[in-house]
Amino acid sequence: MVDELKISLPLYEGPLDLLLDMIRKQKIDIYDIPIAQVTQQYLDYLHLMKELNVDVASDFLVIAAQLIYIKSRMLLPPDPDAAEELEDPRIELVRRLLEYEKFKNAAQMLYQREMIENAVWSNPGAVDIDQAELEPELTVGLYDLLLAFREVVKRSEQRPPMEVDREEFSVEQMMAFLWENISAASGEVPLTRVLPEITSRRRLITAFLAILELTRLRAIYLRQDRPFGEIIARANPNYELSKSASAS
Amino acid sequence: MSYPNLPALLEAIIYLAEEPVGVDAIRKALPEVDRAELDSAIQGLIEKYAAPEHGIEIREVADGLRFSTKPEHHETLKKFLKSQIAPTRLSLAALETMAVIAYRQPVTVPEIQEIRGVHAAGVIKTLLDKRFVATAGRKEVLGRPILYKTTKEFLIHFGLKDLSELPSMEEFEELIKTQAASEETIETAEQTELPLEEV
Amino acid sequence: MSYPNLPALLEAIIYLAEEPVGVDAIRKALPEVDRAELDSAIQGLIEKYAAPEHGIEIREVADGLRFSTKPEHHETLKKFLKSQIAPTRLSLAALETMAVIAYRQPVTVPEIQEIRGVHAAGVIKTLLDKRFVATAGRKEVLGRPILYKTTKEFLIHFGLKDLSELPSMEEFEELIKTQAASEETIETAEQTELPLEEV
Repeated sequence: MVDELKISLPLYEGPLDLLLDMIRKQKIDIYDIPIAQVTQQYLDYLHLMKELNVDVASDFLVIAAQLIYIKSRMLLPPDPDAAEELEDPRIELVRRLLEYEKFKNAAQMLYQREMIENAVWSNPGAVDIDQAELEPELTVGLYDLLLAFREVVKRSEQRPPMEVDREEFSVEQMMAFLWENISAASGEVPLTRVLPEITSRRRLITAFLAILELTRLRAIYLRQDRPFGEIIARANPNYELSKSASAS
Repeated sequence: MSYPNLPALLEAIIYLAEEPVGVDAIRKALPEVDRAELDSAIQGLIEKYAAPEHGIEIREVADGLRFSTKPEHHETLKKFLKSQIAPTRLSLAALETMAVIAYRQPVTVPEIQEIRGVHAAGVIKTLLDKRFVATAGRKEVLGRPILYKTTKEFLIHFGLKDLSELPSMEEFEELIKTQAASEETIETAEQTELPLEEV
Repeated sequence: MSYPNLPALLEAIIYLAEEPVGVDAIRKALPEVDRAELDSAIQGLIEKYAAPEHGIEIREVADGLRFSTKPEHHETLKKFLKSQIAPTRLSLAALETMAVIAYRQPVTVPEIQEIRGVHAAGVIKTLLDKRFVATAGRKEVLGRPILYKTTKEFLIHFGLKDLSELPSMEEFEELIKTQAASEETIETAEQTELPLEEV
């Protein structure tokens, strides 16, 4: 049932907007609202909307219920036992309406400012200094962080699950494999010569991690003579892999 | 190093900056320039461009300075816009929500809904996407709802120098009272008809 | 219609055009302006901006006129532009990595790469340099990779009191869900004009 009540009326931003418009249009004194009359008109309007097949949002029904409640309270004879004067049941609604009206006016003020801003232009193509050296970056806030995380999670969910071949090398095995090959070369050897055939992303990562770990343990030394050049590996002859590898 | 032609340099800086340039940023870039001298040079530039023989002006927006075209040339200039980017215009719902956030910040979605009488958290998303609002921590009440505040982009979009440039809420209260008093104003302003009469 | 202040209008046109504006295009847009008058107004503008008190000038490039900063200010302007890149700015890669660390901390580089699907060891260094992340020991798995967590600077920059103030994905989905309804409102509202009252 809730599903049917979702779209707000096109003309009004909400029940308060509708109510306020009725009151202002009929020049009703907002501090003395003829609640029976206004309630009837409000309900008529909702009824009309239903006939026009416009879904009435639940927000409108909430205010309708409140109007009916106020009306019923006002019909009750004052309780003689109650402490002197009861608060006017309309007061809370009036307060809300007046508060809302202020923001409605503020919204209109923003609208006018927006119109003025839309009539001027700034910075069409001002920058003509070489911007290549200036890294394009974003000024970020928390919302950007959240969006970025959402994007990353979405991406990782969309990626076909990595084919995990359980027969693949573990990092440990890869370390042993590489160590064996590099030290067998006795001297310098291009890294590409000692790497196993990279058949999968996982193997690439495994190899990458294994090389990093071997370097960290000072089991091997790496050298690269120029950017993107061949990486040369050399084994540390004083190193015994089995010792520290088993530590982890 | 000193700048023999400070106004010229300032003009270039303001012209070049992608976002409104704060005076602080200018000061930092030109540390050797006397503060008073800088301020008066900036003031002089603003006044110079305000004169009618200029079609562009320097405006103070979001605590910064920026060049923009003067509104009076709007119609002719429209023809020169290569890519007629539709100007961003917010819906009434978004404007109302924007107003509540601007005046009540930091404010939570439930508080906004209470004032507007409408459940419409989605509008917040629109404002977040347009970068007109940002989160501002959480309110320490039940459910710890997220607080929202306005951003620099809000100031830029609505051409405000800073938040204090917003008219006060009391002014709107006054406005409502005057409107209620003079019925003619209301009637001329009214454009939408309540379809009640047709029932 | 004539243009009482032709130079001002020309100035705005040249400023506004995204690409250099040809004199022909201007002529076409202002057919009622005498050709000689237009040419002399343009010439006058160019000369005016050529004077040393201006830091920007109107240049005649291949196919038209355009404003640009004068070369003599370029060194200072470059310095200024560089100083403008706030330390709080992040590249998209850095932002994503930052997000993964914030939401999954403590987390290792292999884990970050696994979820991002991209290798990004260099990005971690950027974040370390900006003090947004710090190391948090090692994970006791093979290779004992370093764990990363967010710092106090991270909280400050993103306006958080503590990590519990990070908005959750669920809260966010809530905003998106409700947007579908509100977007319809935006479209309808775009067509209806706000009754403008004298504010």
